[in-house]
Amino acid sequence: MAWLDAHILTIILMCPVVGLGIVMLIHNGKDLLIKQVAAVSSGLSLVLSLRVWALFDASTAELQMVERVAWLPSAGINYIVGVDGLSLAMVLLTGIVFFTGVLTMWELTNRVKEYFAFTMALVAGVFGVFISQDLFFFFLFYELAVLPMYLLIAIWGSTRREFAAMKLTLFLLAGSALLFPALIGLAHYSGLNTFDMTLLAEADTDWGGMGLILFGFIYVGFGVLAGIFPFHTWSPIGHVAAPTAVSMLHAGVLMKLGAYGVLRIGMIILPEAMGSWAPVIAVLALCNILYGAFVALGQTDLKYMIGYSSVSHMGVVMLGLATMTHAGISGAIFQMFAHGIMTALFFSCVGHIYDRTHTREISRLGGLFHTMPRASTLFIIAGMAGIGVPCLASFWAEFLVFVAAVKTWPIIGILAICGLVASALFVLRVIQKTFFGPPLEAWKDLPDISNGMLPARLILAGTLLVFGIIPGLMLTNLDESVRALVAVLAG
Amino acid sequence: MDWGLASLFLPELALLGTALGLFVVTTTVGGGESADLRRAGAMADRVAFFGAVFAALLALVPAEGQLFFESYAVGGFSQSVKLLLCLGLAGSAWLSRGAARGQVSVRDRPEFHLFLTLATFGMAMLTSATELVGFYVGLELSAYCLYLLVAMTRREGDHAEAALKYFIQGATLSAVALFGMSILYGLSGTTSIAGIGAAVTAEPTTLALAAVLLSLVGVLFKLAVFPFHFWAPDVYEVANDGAASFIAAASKVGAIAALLRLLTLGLGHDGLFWILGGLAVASMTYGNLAALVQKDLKRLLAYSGVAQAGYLLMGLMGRDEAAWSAAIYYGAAYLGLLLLCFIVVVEVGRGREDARLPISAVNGLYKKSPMLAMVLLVGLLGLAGVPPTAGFTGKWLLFKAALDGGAFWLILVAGINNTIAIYYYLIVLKAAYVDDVEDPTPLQTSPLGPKLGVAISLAIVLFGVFPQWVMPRLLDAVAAIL
Amino acid sequence: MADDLNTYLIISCALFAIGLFGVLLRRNLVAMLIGVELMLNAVIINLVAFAKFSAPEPVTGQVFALFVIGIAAAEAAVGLSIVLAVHKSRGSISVDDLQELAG
Amino acid sequence: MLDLALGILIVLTFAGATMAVVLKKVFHNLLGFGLSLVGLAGISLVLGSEFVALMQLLIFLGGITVAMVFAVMMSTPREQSEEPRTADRVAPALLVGAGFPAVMIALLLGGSFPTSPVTEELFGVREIGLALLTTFELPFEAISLLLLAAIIGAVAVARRTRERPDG
Amino acid sequence: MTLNAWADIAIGAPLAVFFAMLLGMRAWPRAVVGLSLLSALAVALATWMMALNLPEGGFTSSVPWAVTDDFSVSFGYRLTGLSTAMACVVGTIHLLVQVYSVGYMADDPHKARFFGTLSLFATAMLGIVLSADLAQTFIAWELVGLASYLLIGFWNAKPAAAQAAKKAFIMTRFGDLGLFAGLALMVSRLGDLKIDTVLLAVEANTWEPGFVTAIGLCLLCGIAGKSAQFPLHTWLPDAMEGPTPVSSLLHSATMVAAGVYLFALLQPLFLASEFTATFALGLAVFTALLAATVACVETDMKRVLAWSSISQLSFMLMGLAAGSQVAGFFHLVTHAGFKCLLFLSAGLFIHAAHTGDLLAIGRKVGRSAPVAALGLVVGCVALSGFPGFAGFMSKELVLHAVHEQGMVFYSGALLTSALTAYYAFRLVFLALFDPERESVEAHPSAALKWQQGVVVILAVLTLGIGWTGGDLARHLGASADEAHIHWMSSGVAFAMVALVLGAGLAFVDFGRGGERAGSFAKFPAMHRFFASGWGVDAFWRTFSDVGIAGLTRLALLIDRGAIDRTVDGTGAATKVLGGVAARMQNGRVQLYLSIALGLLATGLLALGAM
Repeated sequence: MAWLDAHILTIILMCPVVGLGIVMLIHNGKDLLIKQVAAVSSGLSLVLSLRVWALFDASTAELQMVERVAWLPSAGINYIVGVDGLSLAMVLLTGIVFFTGVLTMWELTNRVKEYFAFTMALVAGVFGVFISQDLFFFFLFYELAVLPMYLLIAIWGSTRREFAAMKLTLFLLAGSALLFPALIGLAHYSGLNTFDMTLLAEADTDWGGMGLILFGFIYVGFGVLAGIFPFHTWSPIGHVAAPTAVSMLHAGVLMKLGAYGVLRIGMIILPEAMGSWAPVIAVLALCNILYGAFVALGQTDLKYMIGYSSVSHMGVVMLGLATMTHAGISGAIFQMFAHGIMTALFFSCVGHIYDRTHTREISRLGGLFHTMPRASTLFIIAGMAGIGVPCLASFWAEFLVFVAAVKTWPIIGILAICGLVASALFVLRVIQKTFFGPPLEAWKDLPDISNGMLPARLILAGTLLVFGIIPGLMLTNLDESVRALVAVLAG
Repeated sequence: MDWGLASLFLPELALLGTALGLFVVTTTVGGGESADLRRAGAMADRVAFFGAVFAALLALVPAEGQLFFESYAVGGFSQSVKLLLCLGLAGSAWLSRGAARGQVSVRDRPEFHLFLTLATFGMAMLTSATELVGFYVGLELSAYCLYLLVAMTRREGDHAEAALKYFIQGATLSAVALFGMSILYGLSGTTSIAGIGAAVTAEPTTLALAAVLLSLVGVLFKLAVFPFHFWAPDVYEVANDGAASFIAAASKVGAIAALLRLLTLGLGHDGLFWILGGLAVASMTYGNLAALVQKDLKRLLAYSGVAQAGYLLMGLMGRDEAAWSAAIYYGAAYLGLLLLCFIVVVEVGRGREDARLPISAVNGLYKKSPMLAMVLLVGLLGLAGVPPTAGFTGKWLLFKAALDGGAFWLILVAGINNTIAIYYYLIVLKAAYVDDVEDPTPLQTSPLGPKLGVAISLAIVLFGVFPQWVMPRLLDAVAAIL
Repeated sequence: MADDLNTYLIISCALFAIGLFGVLLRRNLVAMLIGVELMLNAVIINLVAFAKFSAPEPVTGQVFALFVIGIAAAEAAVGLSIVLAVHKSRGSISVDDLQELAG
Repeated sequence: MLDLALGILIVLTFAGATMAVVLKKVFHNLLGFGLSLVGLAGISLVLGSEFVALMQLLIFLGGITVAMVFAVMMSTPREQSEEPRTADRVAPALLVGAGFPAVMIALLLGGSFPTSPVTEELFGVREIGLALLTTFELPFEAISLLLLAAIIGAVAVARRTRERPDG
Repeated sequence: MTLNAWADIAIGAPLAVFFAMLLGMRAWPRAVVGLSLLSALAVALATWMMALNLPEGGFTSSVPWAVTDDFSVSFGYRLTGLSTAMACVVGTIHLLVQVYSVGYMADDPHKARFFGTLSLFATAMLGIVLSADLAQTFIAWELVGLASYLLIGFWNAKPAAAQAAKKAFIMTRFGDLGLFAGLALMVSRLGDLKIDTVLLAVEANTWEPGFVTAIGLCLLCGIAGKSAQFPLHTWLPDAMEGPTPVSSLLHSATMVAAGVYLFALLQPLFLASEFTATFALGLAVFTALLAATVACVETDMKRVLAWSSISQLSFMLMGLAAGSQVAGFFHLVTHAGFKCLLFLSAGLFIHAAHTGDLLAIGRKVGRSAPVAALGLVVGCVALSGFPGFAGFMSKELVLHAVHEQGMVFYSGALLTSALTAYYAFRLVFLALFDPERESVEAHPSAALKWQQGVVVILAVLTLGIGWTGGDLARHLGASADEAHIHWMSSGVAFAMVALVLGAGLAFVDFGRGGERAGSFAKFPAMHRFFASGWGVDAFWRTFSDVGIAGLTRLALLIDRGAIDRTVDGTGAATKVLGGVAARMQNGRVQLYLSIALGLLATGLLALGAM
């Protein structure tokens, strides 16, 4: 047991990789066996991420469960894995979304083997990013997480899938084109010639002008994936085209990769540059919130609406990071977790609706509350979380971020609060149009979510409720690490 | 039994032995009946393949020392490059067995393999030659063998045109390179590379640097760097698959070794390296942009090769052991990746008359042969520099070295280029995985083909994730020649 | 004039220029080959001149020149055979007919 | 007296070279090429390397030019003369053909070469032989491989021209 | 049982019922109804126990909920006179409405969902009332908004109900913006939002006046949203689409009173800045007048009562803004009583006549439903401020307080109370004394007894409440005479004149011989203006059509037009560049060589220059 605890992070990383290996070996025809292997590997990774949550000691800010292997010392690369307050929630989020994603796709019949193989690769990439503390492995897993998206969307997607897949992949990799020189630049201009993040952070080197440029590259590079304002147009198209579980993984976890990257690399290693970039980040985040909400209001397709709502909610995350205060950053990380779960729930419900009605046009849907009470209630719970209704996790996140924002930038804070109304507008409009109102003839006798498919969604809704009612669960773990980060930022 | 000096020369001896064997087979072919022609062809295939494998094994034998009155240095660097060359030769020989897709007439098969082996010997020679004349003769030996290989494609039509263009450009640029080398000889009075290097660094006049740049032209031509790359697209597209795979993979590794050997001349001078940086950016951008609109798979691989040469050249801006070892690592990765792509090209193009292979030929590969589709996936993603393949690690190490040479903005250009490159790699991948095909009859591939492909791709992924198995050895191998 | 290195340098560069001009101008492939041969001769002149004037032991220059001659011979052989192959496949040995491969 | 001889040889070489390049008929080009080879051999003699001069005459004039004559004869007579040269061909050829060597001349004349005492006896065939078999032993072997490859290649490439292969 | 335990029961019991319903108890509606009634009883009992044995200095206990360095939120209870009194009101009314709903909802298939959401509302409302931390108040405030959204939209098959629910939620959300902004501004000065710390900071008045006014106005915006004050009041009349028990519980007695309660709770903060106090008073008077005029011309029974609630809520705010906490709060209590009575009896009428229209009710039902008629009469009499009844007692105190604030406000208040009397009696005459009433045999069903019983109890309560002013004042910690009516003062006289005027006019219009068209009909322009709610609703509709839809179109234009086109444009441009590069390979080998050597020559020159 002790060995397991010492290497728990690598084992979590290996779950999807081993799963991938086994799935590759299984013959093409046996769909059920493949799905079971996928379920076991994702379930295991969820259980282990819960174990990491339990083992986590909230009283220290340093990395925990650290594993360090000198990989290629001549080039300054070593395999360092560890988790601290900032990334703990993300590991759990990935575990949950991965497990529920696999369950949601249980009825897949078309090319099952390749589907689960690519999903496993994607999730291995995501797990890798959240636990790795070395720039080389961070970037390696970051790119590994991006590339399977292309095939997942191009093969199993829906509307304009090839175009959407290509646009999405090129956009994200354009972001990584900026990251490549920035990460290498960090190692080079710090004079330490090592990619170990903790060393780079503690060395408090005087970056001078280069620091600003490097931070700019990191912010834009990761920001593209986090959907910051001018670079967000790929995410709605990507979500609409992607199959259900892929959009769950994508919006739920992948977009957090971007924000986490800015947090872990941008803010910790380049605090002064963050200081001068913060106003820009805040203004763009504000655009995200309001602009995303208003565009979502104008959408006619359910998934487009959720896509743009993710853009709006990611704005809240970036605003929280930009405030550089304890409440702000804790709120941002809480929002990353809460939004991930919420979007996953949103997409799984929409996926169910799409599978039954084969349309996502809001105008053609109506009165589903009576034909599919379960799917509607779950969608409404997700919608309410989106609006920031209390006793659901997103409320605390937005509450902390907005309070902190008003404290640091009163004008931006007050404008951001208007986001509350904007998000209420577009969510309620959709709920009223698709679920309330008289039940339509066309959707009279559609089956609701079966008992088999319900647990996946209940886990998501349950997590929203648990973290909504007891925010302390999240905030105590974050406390020390964020305090250390704020001290570094204060310089 | 002390092998003495001969122990240093083992791989080359093995290659010469294979060449001799093949030569004997060519003599027996005299008669006209097709039955023994076919038998001779098969014999030639086997001799060539096993000779190459034997040479590769011998290259593993550690050898350290000087030969031929200090004009031939054998060490870690040369042996690792020879290992790669022999593996490349084995791969290409295996790919062109049964005269891949019947593009080389049965009668010419022994000669075909003879030229492959002699070309490899030429490149092995230039890797170890510490002396300009030996270097140049080795370069020309491999060049001429390649011209002949391209000219031997059986199909009537464009192959002769491609061969001639290849020859004319090669001949002219080698004359220019010779001109540069003669000036170097004039300046330093000796033909040994170390001597010339000392003379050039003693008084780095413009003439000396110009001479170095000129003498590099021959190698840049072989590496297909921007202004000297015009031959590549035509030759890849039209040459028979065996020759094309050799030119694309093994000859590029030989070119890298030659470049590393010659660049030691101008190490100290920023001007020379800024010009090479300029060439690197030009070939990256040109290669990637031109590849965007390609419809033929081999022509696309040619342009991608031009771009990869650009990345490599930029990596060498670092001018230290890290850059040189990263270059070799990247060359090895590139060799493996190209062999993967060409395995797919050969297997998919089996029934086709014309040497060309449009991208649509790969449609629906996921249905016709899942294993080949996976091989293509790893090959293309490796070329695109996507983890966990060695392509990614190689690019990372190369660009890290380039940054130590102060080329931050160049790396940004390379990054953007890499994103442009992803587009056309994904187009081919889309053809293989997404586009449907009318006759989903499974592809009847050769028994060993896909399995060899899977083995190589496994190796590429493992070397990508665990570079430390090979990098330390490369580092101290390179320290010897720097 | 005879014992001044520069004259020989000028000769070799001039010869190189004529050879290069020949390669770039002529449509007939054999004429292009002649151009290449002239460029190689220019290099030989260079080598021999350096052997005489500036090299400590001139033998390396001469040997280098010999090797260049050898390579020029091989080049001519390979070049002519490819020219014949082109003639066989295209029916003409003019460069203008060799423009199919493009794009 | 040596200058006079060199002057004649230079005139001979450049006359031949211009004939080899400018004239339209290939046979005239070959003739010009032969003339320039003779001139060049003379220049090598003036520079003291008799063996190189001999080899030039033997291999270039005897071997290469004769081979080219055969090649020209085998290609159809129609190829004898060429179409008129249009400006768009001459211009780039002239620009690069003259430009590149001009740069070279400028660099060469600008540069300074070391000088070493002229020693007669070092030019003998004995030293060349000794060097060929010691320091340049591997290139010597390799050049033979190159020539072997060229010959076999020529046969392999050209053989197909005579009869249809069956394979 | 300690106070803390009672408070836990008050909040925990209904929450448990809600979760039980949510997690699948829908299959057994009768069980959920039973559980819900039981919890309602427990809550009522708990509130009364808390009120009765409240220690002298009040009782506060809280546990940390979410802690960060800059600001932390705690969950807990702060039992004071005000909060326990309000809790009792909520508890009792909640119990009565639940009992009434058993009958009302007897044959509705989704009964379980109704009772579950009603319990959720109870938890949220008590959350506001008992909270010790303004952050917890804000959280409960939003939950109340959610409950009202779900309850208004209970019959979500009806498009009108769904639209009304959405409108209610969004309009209250606009208000919540202000509330949140106010709280956020306060947090930037204080570490946490505990009510005691806030009140202490206000007393110490360390903040600069501008800041206090800003906070006051922001909080006022929130109160306007929740308690339906001008301009955020148009959602309340539409909220009548919901079931009648909801209208009576939420939209008259408790939920809309939350804003007034918050004003009472933080009264020192509002009064600290002169500008905020007068602004609040002015706003209240204006809204009261507006609502009263609209009520006079409204034809639907429930909408009349809705506009009347708005008007009465303004009266409460007037009292509080004028400085007297007792007056405002006492009016809240009495209003809760008689307005709930009116709504429940309206429910009976509507159930019998199957329509909400006043004239139709008058014709079809009229006096044939005795209990409903009784309830209506008692309620209207109390509403109109007939001396001795509940309405008069509390309104008198309010008028007395407003009197000291200046004639303008006082005259406005008097005019409004006259109009109140007018529409109250108009309601009675139209509903009960309709000449062409066809006698329709009312067939009382078994369930009706539940409803009639509740109406009777409420009627008795309304009669009694009027006299409890004194001990309420003592409970609030103010002196008894604050609630004393100066019978002989000029204020009472003016009030009596207003009452007689209003009632008389109503009798003339709708009484024995009147043409039943109402005197306002004589001025058609004014009638139309009042009927449209002074055009406020039209303003909001244009705001959303032009403003929000316009912004959406602009955002879409930017998104699709500007950003997307540039992105796709760069993609296409690279492909074109690719074409150019590929065409450079045009097949002419001499060109290739010229390019190569030309570039090489330039390289050499560059090397020379370097």
